[in-house]
This record gives sequence, C-alpha cells and structure tokens, in this order.
Amino acid sequence: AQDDMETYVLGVVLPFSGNLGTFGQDFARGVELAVSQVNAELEAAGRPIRFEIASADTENTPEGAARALQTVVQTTGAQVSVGPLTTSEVLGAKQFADENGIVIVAPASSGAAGAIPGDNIYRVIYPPDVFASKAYANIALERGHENMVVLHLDDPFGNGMNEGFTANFQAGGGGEVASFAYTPGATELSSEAAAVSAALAGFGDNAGFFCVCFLSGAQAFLQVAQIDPILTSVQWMGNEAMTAAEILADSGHAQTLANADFITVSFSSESTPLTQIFIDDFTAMFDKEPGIFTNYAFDAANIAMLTMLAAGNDGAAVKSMLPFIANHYIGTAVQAFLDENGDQAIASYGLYMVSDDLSAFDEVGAYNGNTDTITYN
Amino acid sequence: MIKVDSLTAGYGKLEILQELSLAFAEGQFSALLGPNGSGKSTLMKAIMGINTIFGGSIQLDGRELVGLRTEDISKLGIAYVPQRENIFTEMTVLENLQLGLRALPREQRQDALEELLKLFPILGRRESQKAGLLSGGEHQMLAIAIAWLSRPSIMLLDEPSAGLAPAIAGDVFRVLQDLRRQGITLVVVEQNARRVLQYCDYAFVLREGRLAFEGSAEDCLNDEETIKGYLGVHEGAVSTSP
Amino acid sequence: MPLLELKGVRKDYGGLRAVDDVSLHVPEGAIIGLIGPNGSGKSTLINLIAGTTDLSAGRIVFDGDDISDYSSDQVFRRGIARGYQEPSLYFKMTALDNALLPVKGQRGEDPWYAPWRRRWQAQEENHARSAIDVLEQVRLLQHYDTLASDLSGGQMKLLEIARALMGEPKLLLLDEPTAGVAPKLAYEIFQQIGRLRDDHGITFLIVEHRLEILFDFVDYVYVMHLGNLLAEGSADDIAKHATVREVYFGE
Amino acid sequence: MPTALLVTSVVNTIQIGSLYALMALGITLTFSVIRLPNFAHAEYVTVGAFAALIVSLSGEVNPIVIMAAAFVVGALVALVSHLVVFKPLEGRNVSLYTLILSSFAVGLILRYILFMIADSFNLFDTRIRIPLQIIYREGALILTNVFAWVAPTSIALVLLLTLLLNGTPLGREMRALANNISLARVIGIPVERVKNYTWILVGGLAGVAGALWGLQTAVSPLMGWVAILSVFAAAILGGLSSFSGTILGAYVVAFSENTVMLFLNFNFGVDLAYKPAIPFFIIIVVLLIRPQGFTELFNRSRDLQR
Amino acid sequence: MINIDIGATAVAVLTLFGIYSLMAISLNLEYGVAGVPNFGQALFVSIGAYVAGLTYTRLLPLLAGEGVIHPCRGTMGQALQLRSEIMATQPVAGFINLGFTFLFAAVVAGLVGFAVSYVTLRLKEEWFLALVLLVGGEIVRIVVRGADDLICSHNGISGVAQPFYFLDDPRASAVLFMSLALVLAALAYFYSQRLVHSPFGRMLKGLRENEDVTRSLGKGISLARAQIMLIGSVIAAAGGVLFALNTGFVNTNDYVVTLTLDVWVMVVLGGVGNNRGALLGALLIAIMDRITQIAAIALNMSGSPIEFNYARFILFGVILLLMLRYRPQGLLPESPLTTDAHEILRRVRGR
Ligand SMILES: Nc1ncnc2c1ncn2[C@@H]1O[C@H](COP(=O)(O)OP(=O)(O)OP(=O)(O)O)[C@@H](O)[C@H]1O
Ligand SMILES: Nc1ncnc2c1ncn2[C@@H]1O[C@H](COP(=O)(O)OP(=O)(O)OP(=O)(O)O)[C@@H](O)[C@H]1O
Ligand SMILES: [Mg+2]
Ligand SMILES: [Mg+2]
Repeated sequence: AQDDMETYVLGVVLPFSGNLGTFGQDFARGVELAVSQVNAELEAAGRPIRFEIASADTENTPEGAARALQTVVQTTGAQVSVGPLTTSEVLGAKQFADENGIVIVAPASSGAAGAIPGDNIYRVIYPPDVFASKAYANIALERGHENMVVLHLDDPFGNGMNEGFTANFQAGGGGEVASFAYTPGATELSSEAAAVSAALAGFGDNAGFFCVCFLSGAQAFLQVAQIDPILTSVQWMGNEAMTAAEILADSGHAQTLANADFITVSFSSESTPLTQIFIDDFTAMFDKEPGIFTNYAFDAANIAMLTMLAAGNDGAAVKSMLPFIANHYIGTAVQAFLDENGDQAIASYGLYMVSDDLSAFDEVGAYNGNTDTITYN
Repeated sequence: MIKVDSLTAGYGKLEILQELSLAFAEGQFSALLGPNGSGKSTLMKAIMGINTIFGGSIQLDGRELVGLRTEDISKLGIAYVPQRENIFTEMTVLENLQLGLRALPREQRQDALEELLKLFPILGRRESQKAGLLSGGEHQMLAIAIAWLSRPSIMLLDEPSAGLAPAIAGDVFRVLQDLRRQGITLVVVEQNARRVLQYCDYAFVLREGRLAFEGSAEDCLNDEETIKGYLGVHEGAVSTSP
Repeated sequence: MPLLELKGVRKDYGGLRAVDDVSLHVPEGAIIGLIGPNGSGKSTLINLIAGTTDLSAGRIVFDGDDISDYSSDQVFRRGIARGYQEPSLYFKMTALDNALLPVKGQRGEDPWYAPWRRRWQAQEENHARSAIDVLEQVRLLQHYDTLASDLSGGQMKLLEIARALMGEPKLLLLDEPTAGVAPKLAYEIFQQIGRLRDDHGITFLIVEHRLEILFDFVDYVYVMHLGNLLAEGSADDIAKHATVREVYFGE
Repeated sequence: MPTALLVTSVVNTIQIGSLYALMALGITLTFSVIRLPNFAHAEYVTVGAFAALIVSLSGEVNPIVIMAAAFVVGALVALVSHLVVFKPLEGRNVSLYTLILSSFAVGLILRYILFMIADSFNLFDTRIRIPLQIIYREGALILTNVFAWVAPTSIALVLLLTLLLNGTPLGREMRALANNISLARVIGIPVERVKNYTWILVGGLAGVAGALWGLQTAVSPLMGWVAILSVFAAAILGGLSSFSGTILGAYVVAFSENTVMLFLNFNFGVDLAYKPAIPFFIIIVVLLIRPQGFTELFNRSRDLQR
Repeated sequence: MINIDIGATAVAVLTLFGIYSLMAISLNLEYGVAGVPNFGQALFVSIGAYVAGLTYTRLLPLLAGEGVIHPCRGTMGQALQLRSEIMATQPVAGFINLGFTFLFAAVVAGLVGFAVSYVTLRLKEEWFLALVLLVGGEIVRIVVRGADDLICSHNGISGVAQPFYFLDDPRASAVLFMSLALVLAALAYFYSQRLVHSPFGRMLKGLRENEDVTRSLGKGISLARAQIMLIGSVIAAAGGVLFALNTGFVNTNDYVVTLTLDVWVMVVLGGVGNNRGALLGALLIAIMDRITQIAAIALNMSGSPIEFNYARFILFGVILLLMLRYRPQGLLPESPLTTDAHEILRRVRGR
C-alpha cells in the first residue's frame, strides 16, 4: 500500500531573513505543528495521503515573495501556499498566484490593499484592519479623547490602520489626529517619541496616544517613552504586536504600559478551547512558547490542508472549495467566515490590558466588529 | 658583508636574476650598473625580501636573509631607498623624517635631525608641507633622508640622483662619500656611471640578470668593453661636469 | 612671431610662489631647453602651459591665440602635447591603443556612430597607418600589442613621445624624458627628438637635468631659479654663465 | 518649536551623536589606515551588542563588565575578518571596489551568523538587562543612567583615540602604513603587528559602541546595518580622515536627525517618514559642496614658504 | 517531495537571466569599461519600475479608451480591476502602453544618468560617486514612498501585468515574456560589444585608467562620461521595466541597496570590463538564487537541522569572498586586445 501513498505539498512562503525573520521562523513552526498533527490523524485513519512542507524565503520584499512562491511551485508542484506574511509580500506574490492558479492562504496579512475580490488570495483568519481600526476609534471616543496622536509603521499595514482609525475617529465625533510614521526596521525612535510627546502636549488634556508598531519598534519606542513626562501621563492604545512576551520582560516597559491604561484589540482570543491545546502542543514540540501570531499560521495551514483533502491537490478546485471549508472551520482563533474578497469577515476581538502583577495581558472585554459593539467584562 | 650566492629571483613566475653570485664588502662603496631592465632594482628588492626568490641565498655577515620579512631585514641595519614611491606622500615632511628616526634611541633623535637639516636645508623649510607636493628633487632628498636617519650600517640606494639637479646630485655623492667614511657599507644603483665611478670603490655591471663585469672602479672605467657595450656612456659636446 | 609666448606668468600655491613672473618665447621649429635646480618651478611651468594647472597671473599666447584660460583638452586640441615626469601611459592598454587614443577628430568616438563599424572603419585604417609610422619611428612597432605595463622603462618613455605625436602637435612639452634611462638609450631618445624636429617641424620645450646630452641638441636654454628666470642663452653661454654654475652646478 | 521638545531633542542629539561618533571613528580609522571603506563595520557593532546582551542575560549588570565583553568580542571578530579576508586580499593588490564588495560580503556573513545564533538561542528582540533610571530631572531636562554611560564613555574613547593617532608613534606608524605599505616595511615598521592593533582597536570600539547602542534600543541582527549609513555620513563629514571632524560630523548628523527633523516636522509639517533621508542628504551635500568635510577646520595648513 | 518542473524552472530562470543581464551590462559599461563606479544601480532600475507604475495607472486606461481612476486609497480596488481587465482583453493597448513605458523610462533614466555624471566633476575622490549614487537611490526611494499619490507606494501598485497576459495559457505567456527579456538582453549585449570595440570604447578605457591624462590628450571627458552614463542608465531602466512586469507589482521596497550589490556581484563574478562576463555573472546569480532556494526546500524536507534560509546568505557571502580572493579578475577576465584597431593594423600591415 506504500505505493498508493499520495503526497500533497503545502507551500510555506514567509520572510525568514530580513527584519521580520523572527515571525517567519515562528510561523513556519506553527505550520509544521499543524502538518504533523494532520499527518498523524491521516495515518491513524489509514488514509493514503500525507502532507509535506516546502518552505521558501521572501527576503521580506514583494519581488522576493514572488520569486519564492514561484520556486516552491515549480520545484514541488505545490498548489497552495501558507503565507506570505505582510500585505506587500502578498501583493508581490499575487500576479504569479493568479496566473498560475495557486491559492495563497495568508495567515496574518490584514492591510486594506489586499482586499481584492475574485483573486487567489484568501486571508482566512485575520480580519482586515477596517474592523480593528473601528474598534480603536470606538475605544478612543469612549475614553473621552478629544484628539489623538498616532505613531505608525510606514507600510501598508501601518498606513492602512492609521487612515482607517482617523476616518472612524473623526466620523464618530473625534477631533484632530496627528500621525507620525516611522520606518520599518528602525532601531531607534527617540525623535519620533519626542514628536509624539510634543503633539500630545499641544493637544492639552484629553488627548490619547495610539501606537501601530511592530515589536522591535514598540520596544525602541517604549525605551524612550518611559521617561517622557507627557507620554507617561496619557492613555495609550496599541496594536496586537505590543502584547508580545518580550515587552513585559522589561519591567520598565511593562510598568509604563500599565500606567498608561494600555489597551489592545487582539484577534488572538481565548474564545475557543483549542487555543490552550495549541499552545501546549507547540511547547511540547519546539520546547518554547509560540510567538504572538503563530496560531494564525497554524489555523491557516489547517484550513489549507482540509481543503486539499476535500478537493485534491489542484489549485482551481481548492480555490472553489476553500471558502466553504474555511466557513466551517473552528480553530485556535474564532470561526472563519469569508467575505467576497476572500477575507475573514468575522471580527470578534478581545480587549487586553496589562495585568496588575505586570506578568501578562488580561482579557478585559470584547469587540464585535460585525455589530460594532464593545463589551467589558 | 652581504654575500649573494647563485640567486635566482623575480616577480611571480617571472625569473629576472639568473644564478647571480656577488658580494658587497663591508665598508665599501659599491656601484651597481647596467642597462634598463637588467635587474639592478630587482637585486635590491631581493635583498630586502620584497619580491620572489626562486633559489640561492643572501647572507648578511653569515646570517641568511632569504625567508625573513622585509621589516626584520630592515632591523638588521639595512636601509633601502626604492627607485619609486620612496616617501610617505600623504604625511608631512616632518612626519616622514620622524618615521625615519623611529629606529634610533630617543636621545639621539634631535641631533640626527639637526645634522640632516644642515645637509638638506630645503627639507627644513618644507617641514609642514605634505610630502606628495614636493618637487621631483625635493622628493628624492627626502627619500634619502628617511633612510639615512635610521643610522644604518648598510644602505641600498636605487638611483638616488635621478631627477636631481647637478648641484644636489653632487651633494648627494659627497654625502655618500661621507657615509662611507663613517664606515657605512653602500650599494648604489646609478645610470650616471661616469660620475658614480669617481666616488665608488668597486663596481658591478649587470646585464639581463647576470653579472657581466665586476672590479674596482678604476678597472671599470678602463674597461672599454663594459663602457661601450653595456653602459654606452656618452660624453657631451659641452662640458657640464664641474 | 614666436610659436609660444609666456608673458609675466605666475603661479602661487598657498603662500608659495612656485613660478614668478616668467616671460619667455619659443620660436617655431626650435628645441628649447628648460633647466634649473630642483623645485625651481619647471614642472609647474609645463603644467601651466599644458592647462593642467590654472595660472595665478600672466598670459600664455600660442600660435596667435591666447590660451591662458584653456583647459588641458583644449590646449591639446590646439596643438600642444606633453609628456610627464613620471611615465603616465595607459598601462593596461596595448601600445597601439595608447597611440591611437589621442588622435583628433575620430568619428568612432561619437557614441552615435560607434556601434556602426562601417561609419568609422575607413578612418580608423588611416589612423592605424599613421600609428604604424610613428611606432616604427620610436622602434616600438613589433610591440604594438604589448601592454604598456610590460614595456621597459626606456620604451615607456618612447611610447609616451609616440602617443603625444599621434595628436599631431605643433609643440611638444617634455618633462625629463630621459630620467632613469640608461645613457645610451637616453642619447637615442634625443636623436629621435632631433629627427622629429627636422623631418616634421615639431617644436620642443624640454625640461632635463642631463645636460651632457641636452646641450648637444638644444637651440636655446632658459634657466629657472626659485620660480624666476635666471638666465637664457645658447648652450655654450649657459654652460659658462657664472650664476648658473653657482646655483645649478653648485660651484 | 516648544522648549520641552527642544530640550529633549538636544539631549537625544548628544546621546545619539556620541554613539554615532564612536561608530564613525572606527570607519575613519579603517579608511585612513587600511584604505578600506568597511561596510562590515556595521556588523562589528551588532556583534558587540549581542555580546553585551548575552553577558547581561547571564545576570551581570555592571556596565563596565558588559562593555569589556563587547570590546573583546568586537575586537576578535574584526581581527579574524582581517586575517581571513582582508589581509589575503591586500596582498593581491585588488581594486577599491573589490575591497568594498568583500566588506559587504563579510557583513552579510556575520549578519546571518547572528541570525542563526539569535534564532537558536531565542535572542530575537530581547534587551540588555540594565533598567533605565532617571538620574537627573530639571523641568524638561531629563537625564538617564543610559545617558550617563553613553555620552561620557563615547567622548572619552573618542579623545583617547584621537590622542593615540596624532600624538603617539603607534599612531604615526598607522598612518605611514596607510600611505605606503611597502615603504613602511622597508623602514622596519612591524606592519602586520600595527595592522592587527588597528583592527583590534576598530573592532573593540565598534563592540563598545554596539553595547551602548543596545542599551538604547532592542538588540537585533540588523541593528548595525540600519545605522550604518548615518554613521558613514558622520565619517564623510569628517572627510574620512580627520578624527575631530568625524566627531563633529557625528553630532551634526544626530542633530539633523533629531533637532532639525523635529523642527521641520513641528513648524513645517515635514513628515517624519523622511527622517532616514537626512543622513543621505548630508552625504550628498558634503561630497558635492565640501568634499573635504570638516577636515580643514582643524588642520589648517601653515603657510608655505621658499 | 521534490518534483521539479524543469520547463517552468528554465523559463523562470532565463527570464531573470535576461533581466539581470540588462542590469549587469549596464553596470559593466559604466564601471567595467568607463570606470564610473555606479553604486546607484537600484536607482536606475527603480526608475524603470516607477515609470511602469505610472503608465499602467495613468496611460493604459486612456489607451484603452477608458477614464483614469485614481489608483490609491478609496478607488484602489476599482483601478486595479480596470487595468487587469484591459491587460486581459485589449492586447493592443497593452503593447502600446509597454512601448511608451520603455520610451518614458529610457528618457527619464537617461536624463538622470546624464545629469548625475556631471556630479562627478565636483567630487574629490572617484569612489565618492559610488556613495552619492548609493545614497541618491535611497533618497529617491524614500521620497517616492512619501509622495503616495505617485504610485501609491504605501501599498504599491499591483496588476502591472506582462503584455502577454491576455493569452489564456500562462505557460505561453511566460515563454513569450522570457523571449522578450532575452531579446532585449541580446540587443543590449551586441550593442555594448560594438561600443567596447570602437574608438569610443578605447576612449572610455582611457578614462577609466587615467582621467587627467585623457583630458590632456584632448578628450572631452565629462561629455564622454555623461554619454556612457546615459547609455547605461537607459539599459538599466529597461531592465527595471521588465523587473516590475515580471513581478507584476511595483513597490519601493524592492529597490534597496541589496539590489545594487547583487548587480555588482554579477559583474565582478563574471569579469569586470568584459560584456560576456556580465552575461555569465547574471546567469550565475539567476541560477544560484534558484539552486539555493531549491536546496533550502530539499534540506528542509529531508528534516535537516540546518536553517538553510540563513545559511543561504552565508554561503553566498563565502562564494563571493572566495571569488574575490582567487579570481579577482572574474571568471572571464577582460582581454586587452578588444578594440578593432588591432585587427585593422594587422590587416593594413599585412598588405
Ligand atoms: N613588478 C614587476 N613585475 C613583473 N616584472 C617586473 C616588475 N618589476 C620589474 N620587472 C621586470 O624585471 C626586469 C628587471 O627590472 P629592474 O627594475 O630590476 O631593472 P633595472 O635594472 O632596475 O632597470 P632601470 O634602470 O630601468 O630601473 C624588467 O624586464 C622589468 O620589466
Ligand atoms: N600642488 C602643489 N602644492 C604646493 N606646492 C607645490 C605643488 N606643486 C609643486 N609645489 C612646489 O612648487 C615648487 C616647484 O615645483 P616644481 O615641481 O615645478 O619643481 P621642478 O622645477 O620641476 O623641480 P624638479 O626638477 O625637482 O622636478 C616646489 O617647491 C614644490 O614643492
Ligand atoms: Mg631600477
Ligand atoms: Mg619637475
């Protein structure tokens, strides 16, 4: 029966080098865990199908993403890829995927620019930032901020979030929004912090601060912000990347966030029973805790594999069937439900704040993007 | 005494000197003559360990030099003035001189410098000038000065008078004679054979990497064949030698 | 009218006056010597005429034109070629390419025509013929495809002269053409210079320290000292000139 | 521009400028002694930061110990890259661009070795374990313990180095070797030893700079590479030859990135996203308008005379 | 399970080879032949790409008889749909648009290259130009990124499709695009060969070896340098257009310093000053990139513990260093006898 065994290759196209290399590596581990679990189940069930991973490095550029996807496909015949990671990488790989009928299951891209109907990109888990930006705007309004200062990454994700937030905040009756962009990969943000602080001072009371940063940027920013008299006297919001364990590892940073009533809207929610199981399995397999978005990669890989089990190793069939499978999948995050762009349409987020002992982020409430309502525990 | 024994040397794979054997006696002023490309500079470089040595030996007072590094050979008391690129062009004249002095004990440096500036006063006036901006002749003086300041026991000079006005060239030869009197062994490559033969004790003529003649300066001057055939010394119609 | 005339030429480097108020003239078809102690400003004067260095004051008139403000390429095109004290060949190019490069008015040097060989081939053939002549004259023809770096020191000096000649100059400035050259070859170089003057009417201004050779060939000599003109005259006059003997020969 | 912003940005300028100075001096030193515009310098900085990080993770929090470790490791890596890569190339008389490319290659190799190390020991985005404390506060002026380490250390090292180069025989020998290496051998300068010293100094300084830079930000394999063009801008302002010029250049770059950028942002609304372009503008303007940088401010050549 | 699609792989590698060849030939003319150290290759390549971004969003709809939709923000999706539809259904508009893209890219890059060459006149040391260009490329990138309306560079422009996109068969369209790249590379190669062998090439080599002497031999060196920079920039920009089309996406993040370095590596690996070397270098890099990716996939699949995605860069660095050390002249060193004059002299003399 060994001869009848069929192998499906799952492409994994992620940035392993460059300044997001740490995410790429961790995501790949998430996929690996999913594949090993599915393979074990297939074996137990006596099914003659196994999955294999073929991974390639996007070098964190759009053109690199295109080349990586192309290589994986042409080297292994893969029809489905988990990744790329960021929206610009996804867009870089888009033309090749569309033309050759390859399905991209992107675990974490959420930039508005990727919301394109009819193409081969499926962003199955993480909802587009339109929802999160609305949530942040609501929180800001609810907290009574009259004006806001935003520090954001200068990339599709950061710019999209900033634009969405500003529009929603002002539509909801908010005042001015001063935004500052920082370069991805910057290691030192003291002048940005000074600018943010000055803008906050200019707005006077009732201004709030919103940080749209990746982990390293958040750290660099916190390092200078923690001694800034103005930044330490206003309320903060920040995106999900700021809830990484590394932030709390520095007590100064943790204390700063706690004092600032830092709140984040996170899709990583403990709402399904699978979350803890995932964390335990991951830790058992790799001897370390999963990183912050790693479960999305795990879920994306599962959806991709389930679709392939149903539709076979064929891009067109996978494309046609994927929304159905995704819509019936429940993973470590919430259920998926895809809109006409192939993007996650369910947007129920958890709201998190630093716990009293500064050791973790506690869920303090929830945001339902579809009804646009915030509820606190 | 430097004793060269069946030396074969050159560049990369190219052999220029062929089984050359000769000796520069202690305290003597030897001239090294020969047409362009005959291997005079190559011999000096071989002694200093700068180029490739394929075989043979070079001994300083019985001590083998082949295989030593240039800087170690220099420390044995041999000073060498290359034909080209013989000063530190990016540094000031004074710094060049200080580098020349580095081998001397601290207390002798001031005296040596003063003595030198008496010899080449123009260098004193150019003290703070970047050495690369010196005129051709000033450049050559500085090169000799750097070598001389280390108070070597042996000096190898590659065309020290090239590009020098006759007055300075004359000075240079007088200085060389002085040095010889102080007991320094001198080896000088020179195109102006007639002139050097007036000052030196002994002469070697190279041709195509081989020794074509050796003998006292007098013998050399009287050796018609060497003069005509290898050196082709021309005597000008107008007498210009002082 | 002299071919080249310098009027009150001056050059300052910072506080140093390398050339001070020099006026001289070079008649057409002459071989003129320029001598003087080291650092007296001879090379600087050559650089000033050739346009590689800017004048501080004074005028330079060549063949009826004021060339004081010409850049070095304009000077060359006007008819003055030069050699360098240190050989400055294109060492990574062959002797032939060295010789052909300075030819004026090459059509193939225009990138519009360059890719179309037919546009410039006939002209290039003519230039190749003159290169054969010139290389023959300096006895380098058999080395035409040798890299300049592989030539001997004397051959380099000769190639430099050949290269300058390919620009068909009226005046050739040479800075110590025989420095470091064995006496026999040095003499041959000067014989060659004499022949070029006789056969082609080229004018020479030559800086040289080897007076025993130079004085055999020059028509007239200028002596510089501390940036000034100290003396001028025929070779015999200069050889007898008391001050020159003092500052230059050190008597 | 409000005073608070001005004061903060000036403090930042001093802190970051001192760090740039420390990094840029190494570049100036390699360029003037070895004739190599060494782009791998960025990675010596990163290596130093990682050394500091690893020492600090072991529980050691004495900054002096941490910096010493960074010096040693940085020096070692620089020396090894010299012995393995640059020294053999120098012997082959290659072009400047070959050297530049090889320094890029060395940097690439070191960078990805660091990636591997960071990946296998879980060092991504970790910080050197020295908590930030405010040591002085007066109105808008706030000085931290990191400032107290960074600024004086950099300035002291910079002064020492300048003295070494211009006032000692070793310094003179270094410059001699830069100018004409074969002649340096001929006059008996122990060339290899002087070179090794130079590389040790360069790498060690870069290592210390990395440790201090790591106090300021998160340690990542790309941190040096990100800063390198600002640092090059500083070195170019110094004409790549003058140490005092380089130091001034470092503060000018830091001043433009902080105070000037914030001034433009606050008063004219220039987007902060243009900040990375500032060192580039400085490089272009200096190279085009004043290619000698600040060199001549310091060594005005005395008047020449006959 | 490795199951290499040899045909598709070959097409992909050869397409990249064509594109890289254009960049390498351009640099070889500028640096290898004329000695102008252009460390701004990314700048000139990016000009081609940005122009493609502009024509696809502004010109293409007009050529197809449609109105222009602003490509960014709110109308981003509509604009993308429109241009994808045009490329899929109106090949003629696509080809005319491509023609204009090449034309505009050539004009802009040529002008920039021409202007930049005059910058050298002001520079003290030759390698400063390398820095100016390196840094100039970054400035342009940062500015284009900041001027969002130009090519929406916060997000980038997707749907910059190849001209053969209208064909239903993606393989056929890939093969045709590869042929286009190879034909352009071949044209550039033969053109630059002719240049190198001509008196113009001789003058450039003179310029490379000694600028002052060349000037004092009567050559207008600033013009010559400007001319070669113009030619080189045009070729690089053509490469940039193809580079953008090959990905189908225009974004500032692709035109960083590392792209320039890759081109330099191609030229140095192949042989500085030798056009054939530039081609070989381009081929080697295109192949090496693919091979190391495949090796990474294979090693990973075999369960090897080496993280080959990092090791790949280390390997690349080591190969480069070994080449620089043991073959500093490159695999195909320049021959000193390139100009046609030698052949002509031999013939003239023979008669
Ligand atoms: N670096 C080198 N590489 C290869 N060949 C060389 C090198 N230097 C010199 N040669 C060759 O070695 C031979 C001897 O050169 P050398 O410099 O010893 O001559 P020389 O007797 O000093 O002549 P000159 O009087 O012209 O200085 C010449 O044929 C020369 O071309
Ligand atoms: N670029 C420069 N900057 C400063 N001083 C210079 C420069 N070039 C030359 N000099 C000085 O000008 C003076 C004249 O130099 P020049 O080269 O003309 O002398 P020369 O007559 O050719 O001497 P030689 O016979 O030794 O070659 C010298 O003292 C020299 O140091
Ligand atoms: Mg010699
Ligand atoms: Mg001179």
